[in-house]
Amino acid sequence: AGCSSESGTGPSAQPGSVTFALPPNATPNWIMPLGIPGYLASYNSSIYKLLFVPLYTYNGTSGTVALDLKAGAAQQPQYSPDGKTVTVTLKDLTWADGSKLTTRDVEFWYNLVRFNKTKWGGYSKGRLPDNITEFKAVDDKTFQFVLDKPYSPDWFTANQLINVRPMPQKAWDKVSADGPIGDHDRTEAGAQQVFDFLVAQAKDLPTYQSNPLWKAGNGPYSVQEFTTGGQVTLVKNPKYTGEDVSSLEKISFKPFTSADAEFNVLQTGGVDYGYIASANLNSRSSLESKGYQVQPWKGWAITYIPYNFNNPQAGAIFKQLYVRQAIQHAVDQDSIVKNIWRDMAVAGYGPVPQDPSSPYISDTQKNNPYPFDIAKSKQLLESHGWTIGGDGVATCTNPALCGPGIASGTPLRLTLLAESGSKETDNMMAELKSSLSKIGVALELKQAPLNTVLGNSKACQPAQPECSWQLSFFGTQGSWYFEAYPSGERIFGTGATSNLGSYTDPKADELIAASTSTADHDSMKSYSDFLAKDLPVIWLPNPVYQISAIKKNVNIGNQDPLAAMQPQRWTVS
Amino acid sequence: MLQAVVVVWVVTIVVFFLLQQIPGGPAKGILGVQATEEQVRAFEQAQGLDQPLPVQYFHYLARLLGGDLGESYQLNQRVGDLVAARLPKTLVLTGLSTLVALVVAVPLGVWQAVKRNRPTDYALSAVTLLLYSTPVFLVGFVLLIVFGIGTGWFPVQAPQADTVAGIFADSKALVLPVLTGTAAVLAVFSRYLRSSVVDNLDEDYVRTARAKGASERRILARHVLKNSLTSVVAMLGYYLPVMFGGALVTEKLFNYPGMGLLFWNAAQTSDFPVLLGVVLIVSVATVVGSLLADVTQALIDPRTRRVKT
Amino acid sequence: MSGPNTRRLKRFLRNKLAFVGFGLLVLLVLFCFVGPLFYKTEQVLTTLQDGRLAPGVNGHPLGTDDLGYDLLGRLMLAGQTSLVIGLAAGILATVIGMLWGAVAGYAGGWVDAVMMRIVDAGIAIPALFLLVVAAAITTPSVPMLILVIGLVSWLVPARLMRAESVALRGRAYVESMRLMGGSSVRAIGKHIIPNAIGTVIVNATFQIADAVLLVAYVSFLGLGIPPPAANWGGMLSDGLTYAHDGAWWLILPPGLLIVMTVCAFNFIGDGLRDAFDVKFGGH
Amino acid sequence: MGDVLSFEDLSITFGEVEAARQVSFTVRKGEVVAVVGESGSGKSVTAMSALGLLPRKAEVTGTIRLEDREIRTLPGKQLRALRGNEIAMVFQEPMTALSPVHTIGWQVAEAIKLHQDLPDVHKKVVELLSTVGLDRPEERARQYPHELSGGMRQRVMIAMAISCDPKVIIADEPTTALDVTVQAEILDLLRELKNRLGTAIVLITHSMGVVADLADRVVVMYRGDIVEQGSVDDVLLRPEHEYTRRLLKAVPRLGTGTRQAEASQEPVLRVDGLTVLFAGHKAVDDVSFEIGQGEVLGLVGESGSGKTTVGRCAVGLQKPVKGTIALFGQDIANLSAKKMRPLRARIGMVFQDPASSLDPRMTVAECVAEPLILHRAPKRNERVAELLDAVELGEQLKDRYPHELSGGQRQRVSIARALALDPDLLIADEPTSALDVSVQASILELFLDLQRRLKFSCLFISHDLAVVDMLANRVAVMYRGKIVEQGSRADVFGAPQQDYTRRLLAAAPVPDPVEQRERRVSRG
Ligand SMILES: Nc1ncnc2c1ncn2[C@@H]1O[C@H](COP(=O)(O)OP(=O)(O)OP(=O)(O)O)[C@@H](O)[C@H]1O
Ligand SMILES: Nc1ncnc2c1ncn2[C@@H]1O[C@H](COP(=O)(O)OP(=O)(O)OP(=O)(O)O)[C@@H](O)[C@H]1O
Ligand SMILES: [Mg+2]
Ligand SMILES: [Mg+2]
Ligand code: NI
Repeated sequence: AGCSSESGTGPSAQPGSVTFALPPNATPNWIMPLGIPGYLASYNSSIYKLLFVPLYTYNGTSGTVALDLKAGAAQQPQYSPDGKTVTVTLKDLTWADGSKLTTRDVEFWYNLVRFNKTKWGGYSKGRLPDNITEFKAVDDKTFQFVLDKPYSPDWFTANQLINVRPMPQKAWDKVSADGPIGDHDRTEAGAQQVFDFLVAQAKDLPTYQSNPLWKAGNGPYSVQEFTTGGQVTLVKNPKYTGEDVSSLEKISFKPFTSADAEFNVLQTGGVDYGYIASANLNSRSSLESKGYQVQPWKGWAITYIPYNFNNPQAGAIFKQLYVRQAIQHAVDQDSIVKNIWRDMAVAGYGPVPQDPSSPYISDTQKNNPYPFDIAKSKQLLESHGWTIGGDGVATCTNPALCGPGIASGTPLRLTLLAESGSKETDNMMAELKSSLSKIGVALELKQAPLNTVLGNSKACQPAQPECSWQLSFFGTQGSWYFEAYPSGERIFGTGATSNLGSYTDPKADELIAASTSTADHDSMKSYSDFLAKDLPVIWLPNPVYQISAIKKNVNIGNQDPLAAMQPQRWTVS
Repeated sequence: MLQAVVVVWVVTIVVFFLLQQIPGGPAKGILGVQATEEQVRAFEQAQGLDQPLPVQYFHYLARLLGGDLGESYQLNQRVGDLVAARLPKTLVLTGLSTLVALVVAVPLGVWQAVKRNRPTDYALSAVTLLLYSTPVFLVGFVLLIVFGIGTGWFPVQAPQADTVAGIFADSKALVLPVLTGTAAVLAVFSRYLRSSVVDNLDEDYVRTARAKGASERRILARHVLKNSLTSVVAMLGYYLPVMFGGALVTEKLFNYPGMGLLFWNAAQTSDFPVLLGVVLIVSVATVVGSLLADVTQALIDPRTRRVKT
Repeated sequence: MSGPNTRRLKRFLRNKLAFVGFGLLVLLVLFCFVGPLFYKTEQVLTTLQDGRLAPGVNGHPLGTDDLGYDLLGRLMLAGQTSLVIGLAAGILATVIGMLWGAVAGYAGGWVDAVMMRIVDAGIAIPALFLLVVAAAITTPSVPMLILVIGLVSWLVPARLMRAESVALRGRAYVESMRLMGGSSVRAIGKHIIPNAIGTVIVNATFQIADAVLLVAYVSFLGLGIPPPAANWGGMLSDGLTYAHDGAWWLILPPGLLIVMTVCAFNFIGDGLRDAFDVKFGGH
Repeated sequence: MGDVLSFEDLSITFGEVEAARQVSFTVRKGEVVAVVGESGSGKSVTAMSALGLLPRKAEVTGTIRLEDREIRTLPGKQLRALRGNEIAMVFQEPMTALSPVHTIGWQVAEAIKLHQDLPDVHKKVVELLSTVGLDRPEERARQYPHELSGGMRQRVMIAMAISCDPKVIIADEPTTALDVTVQAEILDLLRELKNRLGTAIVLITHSMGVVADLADRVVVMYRGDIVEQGSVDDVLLRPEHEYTRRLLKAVPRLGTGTRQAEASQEPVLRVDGLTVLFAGHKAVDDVSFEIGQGEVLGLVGESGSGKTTVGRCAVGLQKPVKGTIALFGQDIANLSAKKMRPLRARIGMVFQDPASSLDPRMTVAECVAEPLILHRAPKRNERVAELLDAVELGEQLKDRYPHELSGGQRQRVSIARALALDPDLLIADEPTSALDVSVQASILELFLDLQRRLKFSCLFISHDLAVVDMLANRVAVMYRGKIVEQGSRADVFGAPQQDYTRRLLAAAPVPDPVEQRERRVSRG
């Protein structure tokens, strides 16, 4: 330990510079603030947000998830009383060529997205740019978006405006590398050509370090190194004119092939800001003695197992609230958190992230309406006509009580397709199987890699062959990461693409609509209350985003639940 | 030669159509849970996944014949570039491992053969078997804990340089990964060599050499070894894919992004072009490997020299 | 008068290593299949409170894992999976390979060329690829792993068998049988396979050892059988993550058992090789 | 005085087996001592002991002297200095005795370099190669063993053996694998060496012809003992020991045949214009012949002349490129496999190598029963017993496996099998070449007897003229794929028309030293 071995991996971070370990197999590969499908990984946006300042950005470093005006390119947005117009004033930022950030740069973004919406990674029908009917430039610094209908301002800013990315029109509005700059984006054909040109440039990863397009930024950092292997080094941008000036000189992002490899390097002091697997928490004290502090990085997410309500066999069973309640009562979240996740997960009881606390979470959800209680759970089933047989499996013996669509003799046998490759998940599933078996539910576990699980768990109609799945787990890294405003229209709204289990409830739809279209804060609370009780899915503990190990001399403040980074605010002592 | 091409062609067909059996298709794997329907559609259109399978295959084949391996769905690089960057790394590692394994296994195997069925042979057999039966990931792990983290003698990462020269420059960092790779094949090589030498020692030409008055040492070094190597060389050719599989473990443990890892990640995310590309390269490498083995064998063993069509 | 089989048995038993291997195997089988009858433990229901106990605590000789399963009992259970998969996959691979190789070698000509190019292609496709695809297409279970491992490892036996078959095809006794009007099926079934059986059986023992290792490898890659089932390889790779804390009891026992199994089958293979070796035969 | 190599009371045991007992004999300078005896009588082990080449497990007692040095107890290093240098050995199998991956030149040079320090080894190598009669020695030195014929390889072995002008050469069956013409050349070579260099030669062989041709003295071994030794004339012409007499009696002699060509009948097999190509090379070239009912046609010729190939074509095991083959009047080229089956039941075949033509995993009874099973013959067990009886194999042998039988017994099993279905045509391909003379004699006897009784027609392939002389009605001589001469046995052997036939007949040594000496002189 004492001998000096590797080069450049001293015991503590060098002044003004931090080495950050990227998640296993994450290699940054997109630099343009306009993403296309497939390149939307969070480590990409973490990097380009530091080069090109977004219009707005949220983060949770203050302890709650809130708008971070300092890191954005505009002042607080103003919504008209009818909720149909939003007025934005830009801050004084300068592009690398010395020109000012103007509303034209926002219009440039808007035009590109508007004319290329299906190719744009952020597009979803009815949302940006469909819900903007007009862009109005009031002057160089102020513009308005006219909306198609009233929206909840919280929702619109947090989930829509954050996607707006002013881009250097004076440098990028061209259709070839040495073509003239013009107003190409203002015609449909021109906008398409510009879009295609920019995407083609962004697809040329080896040139990221040299291409002048990517040097045009206005952010606190500029690129020093960007290799195809994923090694990225950003240095402080001396020309940055905003208020979020970096105190770091340099930040390096280092790719790793596996968590094991990262952990080995961590132990020899090779990274300043890394992570460990929960299994390695036992080494906590040894890491601490090596100059690290270990900190959970909680995520703005929920984790759950969807019920497939449209499954021909189990759908009718799942539709019974008492069954869902019985199952939820049988999940020992506290023990799972403590023994399986080693406290590196947060028990979750409803559709709103439980930690950090937020104004959106209802008391019902906070207080867990269905605490772990095997007896209660058993009683729920038995009182509804289920009897546990000699094989330990409950069968419906009184169809009148069981509920519609459940024939006499139906056994409570369910299959769960779970993501493979994680010890914690394996354990959690084994625990689930074990406790469900105590209430007469026979759970058959199947495992597959994450993308097979996702491929198998689609929203479907009962008659379709792909509706054969019953329960599905894909939440080793958290099932659903929210944008800043944790509304559930995409996961629990009737017919939503990511509503995998086809959960549908008129009350829920109503509450969801209210949460996205009215300024009323309580609409989210009612939504949280209702779904915590109605159990559209099995609520499970939400694992942390990562367990960070950070050198003690690196001060990063709170870690952002939205999984972004603000290295400009880190300090090295 | 023609048969080699046919083999590779069969491989492309098998792999291409097997991949289509993966449920859900690549879009979900690439785009994740949060993908919207629009994104999925845009993605499938952009990648031509909305066309019928045979059409897709023909497009693929046509591009392949033009030397284009396609573009990764999500790594934002051409598969050809990816392979060009990763292949040398893997080759350096497996090449060195094989070399070290051979350097150790040859004398070991010969010695065991000479001492066959005696305590020395049994003892060495036990040691090599122990190595053989210990999963690679355990060997690598133990090496890391003991010589990397524990004593700090060697770096815990393989060389991080992107060029072959750079990798060799960081020779100290190569030690642990190469040893891990060596452990994986050492036992196989030495056991193979042992049995080959045993067989050859029974041959009549050994008796002839003895009758000439050659010493046992000379017989082993000049006669038996050369004869035994032919079978070892033949085996080496077929060992390539196996080593490729073993490379993944080393790459994961030692933060060394090579072909194994590229492949593994592509499989995890259904990055079909990369998967196809890697499998194709490995199969070509295997075929070339066995051709090379044939050639080397012919160099050593004149009996196998015949005109190839 | 002693038939070749009894003589072979004698030769096999005389080989000390083979004897040791056989003894080891018997011990392992007893441990895995008979052990649980005497040492009863809960291996389905979890007791999270009892998780991660060190050896000796609360009457768990080897401690417990995260879920509170007794590790000694788990080793027995895991052994059943590993041994069953190893044996079945090894045998499956051998049988497929044997038939394929025998037919290809015997038929010769274009049939041989086509069949062997298929084998070449199979060898050229990394086993890893097939494992990954298989894991994505189906969900891992014991029969599935047997099938998959069997299917990725039949190629080498096929090659071996083909070489034998080509050599045997030209043997006068096969020719004479054909000359007398015998069919190809009879030639393969009655003459070629029985005469290659020595090579085949030896290879089968190696296949079995390799299959046990492959199960371990597959578990390491996260493609193993879902809990609460267990196998040694899975236990070993799980244990590794705790190794930094010096939890030797999570690594050593499964590691040792894998090593013992692989050695046992290899020793047996070596013994069989001697037993079937014609050079050792004769008078 | 003058004894170069002497064995005194030499005994060799392998565990239980006493391979040689109290063996004593000597070899003088310039003398050729032949060691003869049945297979397994201890000839090779005795010879091998002189070089200390026996396996470790062999126990040796007694004395072996080279001139007056005791060599059995020499330490390894001194023994090695002797091997190849003073005592050289020529091994039986020229195919495997050379390393396949080294050039001829390298291997001969090694033999020299191990004992001598010559400035120009290559020159010496070339010299040696031409001494042993290889053409283009420069070129040969660069070739590998597989590029040479068996005879050439045997010469290379001899070149290595004489490279250091040894005092003694031990030649263990140096010509068994070679055909008569090549054999004659090798023997001439050895003789010349002996005369020129005065080398003592120990010659191990089972061919009495070779003994008669080359030996000065003969040592006869029987089951590990020397039963008789003396000058070649004494032993071959006036044998004293019972075993020696038996041995000599079993040796077939050319010119003792009696069978006549029979009147032409409907041919059972007719081959017309048969041509077979192997990799573009004509192995059989336009061969035509007929075999009539109950007739034995002997097919002779040097090794590789295409005899086996003709036999295989005749029964459809090999497809010819040209020519017709008619079995029982039917052209087999047009027959489907199904139509062919009944014909197959009427043909029997005895393969060249008895060991390989029996499945090692089937018992004797199973082997013989196989054709009966294939053709669903009734009363199988009785028939098998009957057949085994016919070939004089006892009941107690029927459950043995082939490797538990002697070579002669194995050959009988394959004859029994060939006769199982009462064939009308038998193809016998060198059925005795792998056997030792005494066993050969009993098989030939049996064969003649069966043929007389069962009256099957037969294509009898052999390179041993004396054997054919004994069995055949008519004889065909093959040379390089062509039949150069055919006719009645008496005509072909008595008054050969072709040059090649004459050479063949002249090259075949006769086991009578006096006659052989005359023949050699007349050959020139
Ligand atoms: N390595 C050995 N181990 C055991 N027994 C052996 C060994 N070598 C030879 N023998 C036995 O010694 C005896 C003499 O064998 P040897 O090879 O000298 O016979 P041979 O007279 O040369 O016979 P052939 O004419 O068949 O070559 C035989 O009974 C043989 O089985
Ligand atoms: N399967 C084969 N492939 C290629 N060449 C062959 C094959 N079989 C035989 N030959 C060649 O055909 C020629 C004739 O062979 P054949 O076996 O008929 O000779 P033979 O007269 O029976 O010789 P011997 O007396 O040695 O048995 C030889 O030159 C041989 O090398
Ligand atoms: Mg001999
Ligand atoms: Mg022949
Ligand atoms: Ni072995």
